[in-house]
Amino acid sequence: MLKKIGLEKLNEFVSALIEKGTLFAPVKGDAGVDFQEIKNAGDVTLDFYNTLQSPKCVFFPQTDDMVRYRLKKETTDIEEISLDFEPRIAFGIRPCDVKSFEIMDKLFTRGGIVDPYWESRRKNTTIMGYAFDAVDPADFYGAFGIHAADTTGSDVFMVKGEKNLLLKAITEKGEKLLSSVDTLEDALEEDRKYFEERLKKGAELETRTLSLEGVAGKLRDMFGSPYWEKVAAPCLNCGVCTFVCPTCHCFDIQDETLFGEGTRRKIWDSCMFTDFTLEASGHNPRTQKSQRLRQRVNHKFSYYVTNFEVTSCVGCGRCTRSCPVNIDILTVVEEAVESV
Amino acid sequence: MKDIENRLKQEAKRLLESGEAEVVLAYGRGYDEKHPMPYAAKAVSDVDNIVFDEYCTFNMTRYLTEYPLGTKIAIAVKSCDSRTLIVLMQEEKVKREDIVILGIPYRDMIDSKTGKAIDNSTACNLPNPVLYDILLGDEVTERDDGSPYDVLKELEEMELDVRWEFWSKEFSKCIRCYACRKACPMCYCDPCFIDQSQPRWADKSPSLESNLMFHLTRFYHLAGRCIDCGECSRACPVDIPLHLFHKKVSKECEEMFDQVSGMSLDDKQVMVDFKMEDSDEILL
Amino acid sequence: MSRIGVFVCHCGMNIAKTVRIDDVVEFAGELPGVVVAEGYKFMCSTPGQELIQEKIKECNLDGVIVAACSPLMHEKTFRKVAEGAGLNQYLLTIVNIREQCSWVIEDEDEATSKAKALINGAVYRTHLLAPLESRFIDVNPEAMVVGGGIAGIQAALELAATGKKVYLVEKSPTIGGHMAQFDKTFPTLDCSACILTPKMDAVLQNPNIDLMTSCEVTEVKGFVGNFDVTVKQKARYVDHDKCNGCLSCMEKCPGRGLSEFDEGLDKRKSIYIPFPQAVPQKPVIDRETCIYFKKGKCRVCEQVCEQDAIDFEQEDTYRDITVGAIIAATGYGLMDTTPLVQYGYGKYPGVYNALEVERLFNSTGPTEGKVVMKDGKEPESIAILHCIGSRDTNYHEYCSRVCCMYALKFAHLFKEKTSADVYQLYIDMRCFGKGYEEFYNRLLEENVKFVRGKAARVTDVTVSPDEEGKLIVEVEDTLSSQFMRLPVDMVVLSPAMEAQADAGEVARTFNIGVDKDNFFREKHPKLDPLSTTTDGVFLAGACQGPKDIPDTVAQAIGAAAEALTIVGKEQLELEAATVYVDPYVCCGCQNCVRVCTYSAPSFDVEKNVSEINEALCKGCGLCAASCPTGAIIARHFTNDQFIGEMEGLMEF
Amino acid sequence: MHNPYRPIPVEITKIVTEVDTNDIKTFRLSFVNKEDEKNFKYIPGQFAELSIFGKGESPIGIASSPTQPGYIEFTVQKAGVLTSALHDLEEGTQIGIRGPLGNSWPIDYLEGKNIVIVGGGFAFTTLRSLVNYMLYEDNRSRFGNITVVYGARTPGLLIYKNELAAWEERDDIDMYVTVDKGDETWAGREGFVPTVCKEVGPSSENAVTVICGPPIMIRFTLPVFFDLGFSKENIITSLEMKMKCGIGKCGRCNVGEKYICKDGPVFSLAELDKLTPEY
Amino acid sequence: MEFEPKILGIACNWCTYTGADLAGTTRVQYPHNVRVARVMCSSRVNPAFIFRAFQLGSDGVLIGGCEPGDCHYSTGNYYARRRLAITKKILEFAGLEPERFRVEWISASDGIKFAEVVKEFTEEIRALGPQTKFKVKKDIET
Repeated sequence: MLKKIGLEKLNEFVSALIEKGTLFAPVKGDAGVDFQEIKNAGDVTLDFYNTLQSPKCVFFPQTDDMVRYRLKKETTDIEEISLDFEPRIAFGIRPCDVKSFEIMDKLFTRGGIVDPYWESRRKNTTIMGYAFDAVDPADFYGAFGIHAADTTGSDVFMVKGEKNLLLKAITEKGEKLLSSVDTLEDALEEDRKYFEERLKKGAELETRTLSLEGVAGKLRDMFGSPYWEKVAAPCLNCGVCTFVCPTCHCFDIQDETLFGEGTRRKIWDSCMFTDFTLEASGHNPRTQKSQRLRQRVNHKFSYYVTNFEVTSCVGCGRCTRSCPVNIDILTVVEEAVESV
Repeated sequence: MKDIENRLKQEAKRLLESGEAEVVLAYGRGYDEKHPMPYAAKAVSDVDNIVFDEYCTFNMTRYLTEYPLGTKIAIAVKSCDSRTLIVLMQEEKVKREDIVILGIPYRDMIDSKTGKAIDNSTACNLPNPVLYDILLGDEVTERDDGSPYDVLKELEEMELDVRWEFWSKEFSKCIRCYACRKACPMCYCDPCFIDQSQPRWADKSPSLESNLMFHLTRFYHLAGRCIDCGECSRACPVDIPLHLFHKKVSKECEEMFDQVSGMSLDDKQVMVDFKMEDSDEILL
Repeated sequence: MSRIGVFVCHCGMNIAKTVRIDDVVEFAGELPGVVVAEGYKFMCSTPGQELIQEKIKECNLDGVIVAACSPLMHEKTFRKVAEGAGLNQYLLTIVNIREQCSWVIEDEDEATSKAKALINGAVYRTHLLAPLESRFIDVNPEAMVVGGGIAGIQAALELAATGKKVYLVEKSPTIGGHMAQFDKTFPTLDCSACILTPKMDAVLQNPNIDLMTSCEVTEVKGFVGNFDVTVKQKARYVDHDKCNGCLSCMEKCPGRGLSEFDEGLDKRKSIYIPFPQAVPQKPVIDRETCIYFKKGKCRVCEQVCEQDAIDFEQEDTYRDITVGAIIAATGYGLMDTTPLVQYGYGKYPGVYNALEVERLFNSTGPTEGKVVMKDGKEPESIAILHCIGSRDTNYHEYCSRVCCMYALKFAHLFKEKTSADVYQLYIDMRCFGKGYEEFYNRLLEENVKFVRGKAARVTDVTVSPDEEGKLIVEVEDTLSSQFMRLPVDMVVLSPAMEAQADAGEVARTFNIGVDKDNFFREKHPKLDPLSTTTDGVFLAGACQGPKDIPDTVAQAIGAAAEALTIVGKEQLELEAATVYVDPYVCCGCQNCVRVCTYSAPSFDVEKNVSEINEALCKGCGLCAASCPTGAIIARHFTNDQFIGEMEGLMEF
Repeated sequence: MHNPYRPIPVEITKIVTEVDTNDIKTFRLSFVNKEDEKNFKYIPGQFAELSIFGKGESPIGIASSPTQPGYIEFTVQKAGVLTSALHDLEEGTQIGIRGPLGNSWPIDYLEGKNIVIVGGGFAFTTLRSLVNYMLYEDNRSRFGNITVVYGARTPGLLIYKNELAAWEERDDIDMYVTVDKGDETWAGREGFVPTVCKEVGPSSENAVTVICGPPIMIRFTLPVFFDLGFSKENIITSLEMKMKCGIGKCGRCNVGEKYICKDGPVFSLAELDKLTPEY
Repeated sequence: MEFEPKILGIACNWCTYTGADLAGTTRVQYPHNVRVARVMCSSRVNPAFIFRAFQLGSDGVLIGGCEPGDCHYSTGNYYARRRLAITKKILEFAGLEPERFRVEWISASDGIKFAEVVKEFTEEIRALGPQTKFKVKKDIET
């Protein structure tokens, strides 16, 4: 099913989507474009190359409340946050980000215990992928076989033309969504042609790349290498890279209380922070920034591969672009592998 | 600029060869031309990797405190960076005799993220380093483009509530990645107060209030120490203009205590010092 | 602490009249962790105290809150109560619902709700309290007095009288100080030497006093109870162990130097005792003027000394002494009036300063007690100028306190010894001491001319024949608004008493503070005038500020008593609520080291962390607030406890 | 949907202060809902997250044995925020528990073998679980000889004193309880755990040793067992690591490919050798 | 209901707290709105305490210390003066009414001044209305 809507009617369409469920879409802010829950259709933008932060917040918000509690003298009143989330729509997701959801699924929903917060939101969400037609020097999604107009994993895939936004239902879920919105028109043959062309063009766009062959093993082998100290030297040990990353998933659980009332919440954490592995005894197995940088790289390019047979990176380039000192994870991995 | 790069390499080579320095903190190549990186040359063979261009904005003094006291370090500094050195020396985090200061008399730096020039609205932008052993070029003599506090005018003139709107919007954006504090050469505390659990000064989850607690306290900790290099704002992924707040605090310190941070090795940090004749009016 | 008892005092009707006790008790009983809440008429009474103790035991309390009067009133009482019931005294919190509530708020609702908020704050805080243990250190029973003037002499004698060993350290070759230079003392006019010399002798004779002349303290380490003091014994070139004080060396010595004791008005030998009654009666060689030292030849003294006591090879030696307490009695310096060119000191031979005049009056002085000028003539007219460099914002803002009185004394002595006209040029007469006003009144009748006005200038430029050969003192008499020119033969300046020139350095050695005039700073100007911010270091005499002899002596006795409170004990209890450093959290910024008045924190460069010498810590918490990471934990006032308390205070 | 983050309500039914320094207590917990008890099936060596709202959670090894129905026990040392709060609680208070979590002592592997248990100080808790499990009458025959070497710095720091005494009475277990330094009340053995292990000298023949204790004790004990001929496969220990979620999601206890909370905490030395050295 | 300000007072043990006691013993009446926490010295006050107090919902924060020169610990209040001054500037630049934060030197003998300051400050805060800018918005409204 291929539908279309005139760009001038985008607001109308977005309004219709808001009716269908909680809508997450790109919004332009001071520092760039980012995903937000949309209240006003007019906030949504499709004029962006990449978002600052990844759309992982749709399923895994930075702060995820689990239980609210009120401490009483003898007892504690507890109110669990319901897992029955409203249907959600993730709008304008880059193909590489779509891929990240699948990667994260492996951790959160496989291997025994399921994380219900991720799983429930994931089940309830319709993903509307969005094609791109340019490449940033920091990007390297090509290394993972993803391209700028890859429809894999999307429920609906969108291509923006000069006048229209074209929408193709990829899955049943997508079809259901598109057919329920009556502001859409059926696409014409020329639209279909344009759509296909764009997919093709997307596939032809070249990013930086890297052969993943043997990377996991090599990284594992060079665990003790002095390379890590060298490559981590400029690292500031801030957490930007992990926070903007679509596949970083480390979190903390905190009880935040005020005046006897509080919330137990999952909060994003970062393996780049000193206190991440600090134990109550004062012992810290990772005191050096080289150890922490190594952990981040290895977790993505080695350990994850061992456990889930997929690299936990989609080459979106966010960490590289956001890094205050321009550390580029691709270069780090490349040079690591070369150094073996 | 190429001259500076060449002289930087030349001096780095000389210092490493002679053993006057064990490390040269300068700039190196990044993943593309517009994105150089901080670089620590430790051997003569590393010197070739050194670059200098208008994107080498990093305040390399940030890395000084990572080396054990007594390490002989040569460091490339631009104007504000040299002021950082002075503060670090005042605070005895580095010793003057351990540092060879390679001053860079150049200031047309460009923020590679925004493509905008770094000027007195984003940094202190003195033309020349305040303290150096070797100046890699001629002193910059031209241009005097006003006070680094000029940029505050608009904020200062805002109605209180409007200013609150401004800052509350800015601080709401913070994702607590701590790039600001980690990029800051003065924020060498490890752990930071915000990481403490007893007490937990602010919730770990970002919110306007917890972010406010973090940032305001950090502004206070930097009072009289911030040297206006602007690294915090450049590091911030969500573009909070933290440097403006720092500038304001510096301005107030200057007005109240008549001292500009990082200008003289003889100064004491204003917040760990006092004068009996400080006026009570500063409290009004 | 999770088993908290809250005890609410009625204080008769003092609290109960506006704070609804039952309400408050009920409220407290509902708070988390509170297992018992009770009201009682007088918590501080014996039955009240017993009630608390019973409940502590019965309910196994691990925290107690007493809501009653100000903690400044009864905190100690209730701490004892807690301790008596086996609960650590620091697990007690006092809530002040009397001075803070019932006595200042009329409205019952308001007073009651504030009482509740305060109690809630205390409950939050008490949850986070930790037991603290008092610690003790052994005390060295010996004491040191630095400075051998009247203050030091008196303090040393007092301490020695209690049986304590005292080291009396004096930098010059004799004790006696300025007082030994004086002729008479006001207002009673008794002879200074007559009252001082016996004391000096008593020092020498006292077996408990180790007299160390020509000595200086160079370093003080350690802390109250155990100061490690390094004293430099300056080379005297005379072995005092061998010298028997025959002074034949002095007779034969061809060298001459200016007598310090006579304020340079006379000469002394190069091997000398400063004055005839000096203690000890053993000479020293003044290296500067000694002919042997200057020219390499002479050694006459060596030849005449039968005791073989002369030792030209002698060097400075150092001695380490441990004492429990130190009294600083380093005295004052007289302001150099040369820079005040308008008064012509140093320019006109007829201008004298006060100490020089003291020597003129003295029978052992350069003129053997005759008031004659440098030209040998007796002055016919004398002007005594008050407030030279004191009460003068250009020099010293403070009043030098003693000048009015000695000026009166001088006037009296001039009148007694000469027939000169004597003028007093004063701003205000400050005669506040016992018998002082009476002395002033007596002088008013001795035909002394009082001119209320500060002398503007002393000059020898004459304008009329009667001024010829005289010094002219220009002054405006502010009572008559008349400008006067007083032709006199002699001008006596009353320069300000100043802090010793090396006071700043000495203060640093002893780690005590100085005020803006460089006098040593007392701990509290009213309530702790003899202590300093360094525990165990006390002040006596003019090193703390201008002072006359009676005040100095009184202070010296007081300082001795203060010192005795330390060296009189075997052990000292240290402040329990001190700070400590969590080394895992310390970032090595050294802010604590920089701010502490008491030098309690020090920095360990190796470990890159600060450490606290808890014996020096007073628990003010300044460093804790200066610590950016929160590594400094102020016991009993931790960040955690304070933030908790704030949360409780603000909850309702 | 099952929510693994949801704490199950339990009540503290008994608190025993184990040591004379008062900072180690054993908490006996009973499930508030019988249903939960049925679902809480654990094996010695597993742990659970104890939860107090407002204070957070803390992973603690289970000290009781599944052969002791009706309750579960945790021995907790006062250290952080949660454990301090727990120490302040009284019998009758309700708290939460999440688990059982992690792998366990490899019961199947241990079956039919001689077992040497070596414990030091407070780290004896999950070993106690294992001992009680093996001593349980239906289970005892599944295992060979059981030797226990347990030591603490002082007599006052030995935990489970009554139980130790009861085990001493039995003839189907060899007990060697030791202290580094005794006091006037102490009539037992003195000496460090590694020394005692050497003295006891258990045969490595068909034997597995299970070791838990402070790092220093482990460091000196391992060579003793190597000398006795124990292979790395037959030396088993339990790791501690900063854990948060307990279910292998939050990334904190990640060591190489493994999550200590999910793939551990129990590892043989042979398995540890394969881990990246980051624990 | 009329707005009743909730004000946090922090008083140093030696001067201001004693001064407040004196206000009590002489029965000077003043508003109930200031809730005083005692510290040993005004220099113990970490500016982060002030930020936190406003987060906790204080409508105003009043700090009392010894007169300069009278500090029991000799120099504590000189440090406090600088720190609290900069704290106030930070609050103001962030957009909080600087009037909500006040530092006063109140000696132990100045019960009257304590009462006057509390009175004046309470009225000022009352006029400013509730402080909502820094106050933590709670998840559950009770």
